[in-house]
Amino acid sequence: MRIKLLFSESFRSLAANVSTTVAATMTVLIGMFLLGLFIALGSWAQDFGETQKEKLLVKVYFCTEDTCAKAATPAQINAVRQQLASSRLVDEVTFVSKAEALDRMRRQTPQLVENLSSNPLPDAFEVKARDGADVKLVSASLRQPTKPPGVEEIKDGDEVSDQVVNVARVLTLAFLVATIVLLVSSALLIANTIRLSIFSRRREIEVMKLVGATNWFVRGPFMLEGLICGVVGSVIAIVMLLLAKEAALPAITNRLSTSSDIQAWPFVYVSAIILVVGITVGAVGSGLTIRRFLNV
Amino acid sequence: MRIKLLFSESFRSLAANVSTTVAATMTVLIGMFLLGLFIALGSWAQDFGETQKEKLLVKVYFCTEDTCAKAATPAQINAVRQQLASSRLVDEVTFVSKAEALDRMRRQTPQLVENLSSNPLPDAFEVKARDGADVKLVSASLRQPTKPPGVEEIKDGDEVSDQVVNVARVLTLAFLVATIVLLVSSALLIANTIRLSIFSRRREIEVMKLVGATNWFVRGPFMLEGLICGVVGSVIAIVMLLLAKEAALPAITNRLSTSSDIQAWPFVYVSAIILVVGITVGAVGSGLTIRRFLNV
Amino acid sequence: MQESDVHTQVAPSDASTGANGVAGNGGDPLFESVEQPIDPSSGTMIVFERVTKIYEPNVSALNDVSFAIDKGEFVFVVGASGSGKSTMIRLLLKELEPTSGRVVVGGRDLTRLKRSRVPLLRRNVGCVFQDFKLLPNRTAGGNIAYALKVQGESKASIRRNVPEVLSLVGLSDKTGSLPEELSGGEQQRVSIARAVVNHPPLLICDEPTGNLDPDTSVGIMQLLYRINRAGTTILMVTHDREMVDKMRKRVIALEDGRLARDERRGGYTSE
Amino acid sequence: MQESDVHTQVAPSDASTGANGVAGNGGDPLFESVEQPIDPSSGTMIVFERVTKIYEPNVSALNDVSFAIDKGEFVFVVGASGSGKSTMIRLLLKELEPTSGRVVVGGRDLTRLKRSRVPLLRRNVGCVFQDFKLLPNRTAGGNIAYALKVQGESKASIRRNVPEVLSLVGLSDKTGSLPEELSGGEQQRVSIARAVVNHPPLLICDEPTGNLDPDTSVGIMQLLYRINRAGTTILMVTHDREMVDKMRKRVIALEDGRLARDERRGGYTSE
Ligand SMILES: Nc1ncnc2c1ncn2[C@@H]1O[C@H](COP(=O)(O)OP(=O)(O)OP(=O)(O)O)[C@@H](O)[C@H]1O
Ligand SMILES: Nc1ncnc2c1ncn2[C@@H]1O[C@H](COP(=O)(O)OP(=O)(O)OP(=O)(O)O)[C@@H](O)[C@H]1O
Ligand SMILES: [Mg+2]
Ligand SMILES: [Mg+2]
Repeated sequence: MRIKLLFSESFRSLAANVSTTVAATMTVLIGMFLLGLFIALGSWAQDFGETQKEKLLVKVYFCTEDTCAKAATPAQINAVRQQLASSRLVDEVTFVSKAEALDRMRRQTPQLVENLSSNPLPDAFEVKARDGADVKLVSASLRQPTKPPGVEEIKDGDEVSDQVVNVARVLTLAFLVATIVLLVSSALLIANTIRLSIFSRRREIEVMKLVGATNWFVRGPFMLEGLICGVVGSVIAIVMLLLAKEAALPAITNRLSTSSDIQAWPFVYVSAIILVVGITVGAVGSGLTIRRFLNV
Repeated sequence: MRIKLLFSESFRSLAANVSTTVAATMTVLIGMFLLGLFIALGSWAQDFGETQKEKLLVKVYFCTEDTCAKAATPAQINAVRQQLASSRLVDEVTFVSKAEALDRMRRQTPQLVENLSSNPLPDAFEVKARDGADVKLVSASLRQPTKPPGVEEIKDGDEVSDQVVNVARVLTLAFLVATIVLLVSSALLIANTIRLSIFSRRREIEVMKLVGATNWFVRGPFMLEGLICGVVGSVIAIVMLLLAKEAALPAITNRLSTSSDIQAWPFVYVSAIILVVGITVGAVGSGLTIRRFLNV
Repeated sequence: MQESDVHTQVAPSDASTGANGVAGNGGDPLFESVEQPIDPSSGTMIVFERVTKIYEPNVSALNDVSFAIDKGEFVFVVGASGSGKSTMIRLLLKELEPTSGRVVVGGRDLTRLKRSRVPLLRRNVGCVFQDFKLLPNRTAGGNIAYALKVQGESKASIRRNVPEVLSLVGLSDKTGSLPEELSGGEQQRVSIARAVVNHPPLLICDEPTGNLDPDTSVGIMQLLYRINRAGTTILMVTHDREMVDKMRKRVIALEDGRLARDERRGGYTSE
Repeated sequence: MQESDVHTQVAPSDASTGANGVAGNGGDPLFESVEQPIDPSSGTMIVFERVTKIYEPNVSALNDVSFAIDKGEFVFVVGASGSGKSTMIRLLLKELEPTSGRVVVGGRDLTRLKRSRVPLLRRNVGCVFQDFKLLPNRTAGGNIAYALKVQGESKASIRRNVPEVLSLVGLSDKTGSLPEELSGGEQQRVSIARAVVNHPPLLICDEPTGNLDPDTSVGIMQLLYRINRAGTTILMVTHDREMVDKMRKRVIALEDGRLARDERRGGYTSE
């Protein structure tokens, strides 16, 4: 079946079946809008959780040439590591070298890193307390009686209770589940609608077969139709999400004054997911459904 | 149209149109499942927010005969009120009398209150700090130099940052919006499916009209069909939610060890909402759709 | 095998009127059996008064057609393919509105008939449609039962009437078959059975024998003839030259939407 | 008005064969125009070999039917309503499988024809269906064009052939009408036009004139006759006694699913 014919047949059929076309497109639209909303919220919740967890960490920054007279020696660093490792209160110690720190920074705020001639960042330990409530004790034990040699600064974790971290964790989980449920639901709903709309045209398919159309000649336009519905529905959903984002996000971020560092996934990712899911379900849904009616 | 005939016609038609019946029921099922999920999550989030806000409150409990030698006098209570009201740090002071406190308790944990012969609860003030971070200062200022006379105990708010309260607030809002979006979406999706399924039977409706069926004779069975789909879909959704609840909730509550006092809406409420929405959209959706095809 | 049924049941001449449900009650009893939108006092059943029907945008299906049909008449409508015969029927059922002119059925002006009274009209006008218009999800018996249900017939009466009328058209053994499990002619006969089952005072048939072999056609024609003799007005569109020429009933001929001929005892073609 | 078209175009006798696309090319050119699942070397077009068709659970539609039809023959199939004629056609298109027995079309055993070859078979067998089977969302022209598109006909050829064949059946002015905007007879003629447009070597017609007035019927019959003379095998189910008796072609009669009669130059009823 030639491409041009395929397209002209599909559009002809879309126009001739406005009612079912609109229904299918609307289903894709709603499904994808919900899906997008929850991917965005879910990724935001996940990032919120990460940020909260981050806050529980005690950070030990070592001296550099810039900050103290001279940089911390490997021996000094090792001594601190041993002190921490021996503590009952400490769960985990991670060493973050200058280079790694710069890498992280480059990822988060590339524009800041661009203009640096050398790496001004210090080596550091990230110390995780065994219990969120002990964060203060961990940093205090390090400071007492004095800061160990070579350590420039010890930064406490914020005063964030375990509970908040747990809430964040549950939140992430909940949104993950919700997103998966929605993904499956949208797919089912769209497939369902397509099934219905093809079902209402089964006599037509029967006739096509009887005048000698091959399976692909019948199926092609239906799949393309499904694909077009999928694309159109997804694109409208993306536009609506974008509008919602522009309208709602400032309001929310204002309320969450301190958490502007919490990021949802970039909108392009979300859009891409929506588009791929919409298109796949549209085209594959049509393709599979119609198989059932092709055995005339 | 007699009731018995109405029912027999509806079931006949449901059986004869298995394909569209299943599709419509499944759409109701999915829509209502999502809706129920989000009502539950939303009400949970709202309660979480309330609890967090609650924690910001400093509570001043006055003496009773049981706790101190003698109960606090109205004058003593008034003195504390004035001290609080004059503080720059305080936003709002609410008096909770013994009686009110008992009322609250009765609502929250009726089984505890049942067996009480007298009211053991003290009068109290709930003090809201102007800034979440100042909670400690407020309570400290009350304790210094000593507890005011007549005050038995001053309970600090937990160490909960403003941010958490804000998060909770946004969360509540987000779930509210999500629930409304879902409510509208489900209604649209279900109506859409019913539209399609009736659309595929428009020839049938035309014929019914041509052999002399009145509008209601045609519409009745369709509406009952929609209603039945609505009920069946909703009930299955409720069962699935119940299963999800039984399976998932223990796991979540374990993680959130301290927050077992946070409650979602009672399941019966959620079920009722689901059922009402499902039935309404099912029956009304059919009824409205079919009007379009009745003007033969 | 069902053919023989038709013949044994329908053939036994017109003397047996009264022996079965359809042509049963003699005189003009068909009027009493249903609620009355059709005026029984008037002697005229159908009036077409300068009726013009133009399908938008520009297909003129009927053009200034006027005629009147008395109660109890048997009228053939003939005309070439596309000359407007089915359009005429759709006007009689108020499925369409005339572009201009007046259509009166049983004394009621259809153009002024309230929407809510249309079902009543249709229950009083039995119609055999050219494309049968059977409900695809109901069996032959179910289709006929539906026509009875819509006018509130009791279960008992349905259970009695349906098999009776099905055997009249020779389909006793097809009661439980869905339309798609029936042959073309069998579907047509179910449509006929449905039209006559509730004894309407006016029966309209749009080529009721187009899918029937000559023998079955004759059987059906005899059935219709008996029903007519029992008082039912019959308007029948047909292409069957032989039948029209033999019956010598009134013939209305359409040509390109115009009334070309209206003869008391006419043939298929004008002589 | 379209009637006159038919007559002026179809009536001018059989001498004019070659003047138009359908009956055009003389000899047996229809075979060359399409891909070939039908074996041209064999002299036999259709073979029914002890074919029995039982619709589940227990309707015996065809019962041990055997016959053979040579290429180029014109065969009438007659029989009462429900005698199995349409079932026979559905077997020929492999829309159904026989319960037992063998159906051969153009040298191919249909029971063993691969599923993927079925479309090729159907493109080589033009069929006028009893219930027309037009695509409801396509215009008259679009329906005919679809039959050409499925076999990869070029746009140019479609644009040439569709108006030509529509004018052959007298529907030049209905090209843009949807099936529901056509009268019964007009739909039937569109179905005929679709069946003949791609010059199939075998043409099957299930009551092609059931909804047509006698004059238009004669026009269509002349068209079919011309097509047959140009080499196309034609199998035609009909209830038109007059036509069968006049044409004196081969007649196959079915009775309750059994082959009752197979006469070389037969009439509608056995003599
Ligand atoms: N819905 C419609 N829209 C436009 N034109 C229509 C419509 N229905 C019918 N027509 C046209 O009106 C004319 C008369 O149609 P009608 O069905 O009344 O013919 P008829 O006499 O019943 O013919 P037949 O014997 O073929 O059934 C035809 O030319 C037809 O194409
Ligand atoms: N799908 C089916 N299921 C069951 N029985 C069927 C089915 N299709 C046809 N029949 C039965 O098979 C018999 C033959 O049907 P067929 O359509 O072949 O008859 P026909 O000769 O074409 O009759 P007509 O002249 O009325 O069109 C009929 O009795 C019919 O009821
Ligand atoms: Mg007609
Ligand atoms: Mg048939």
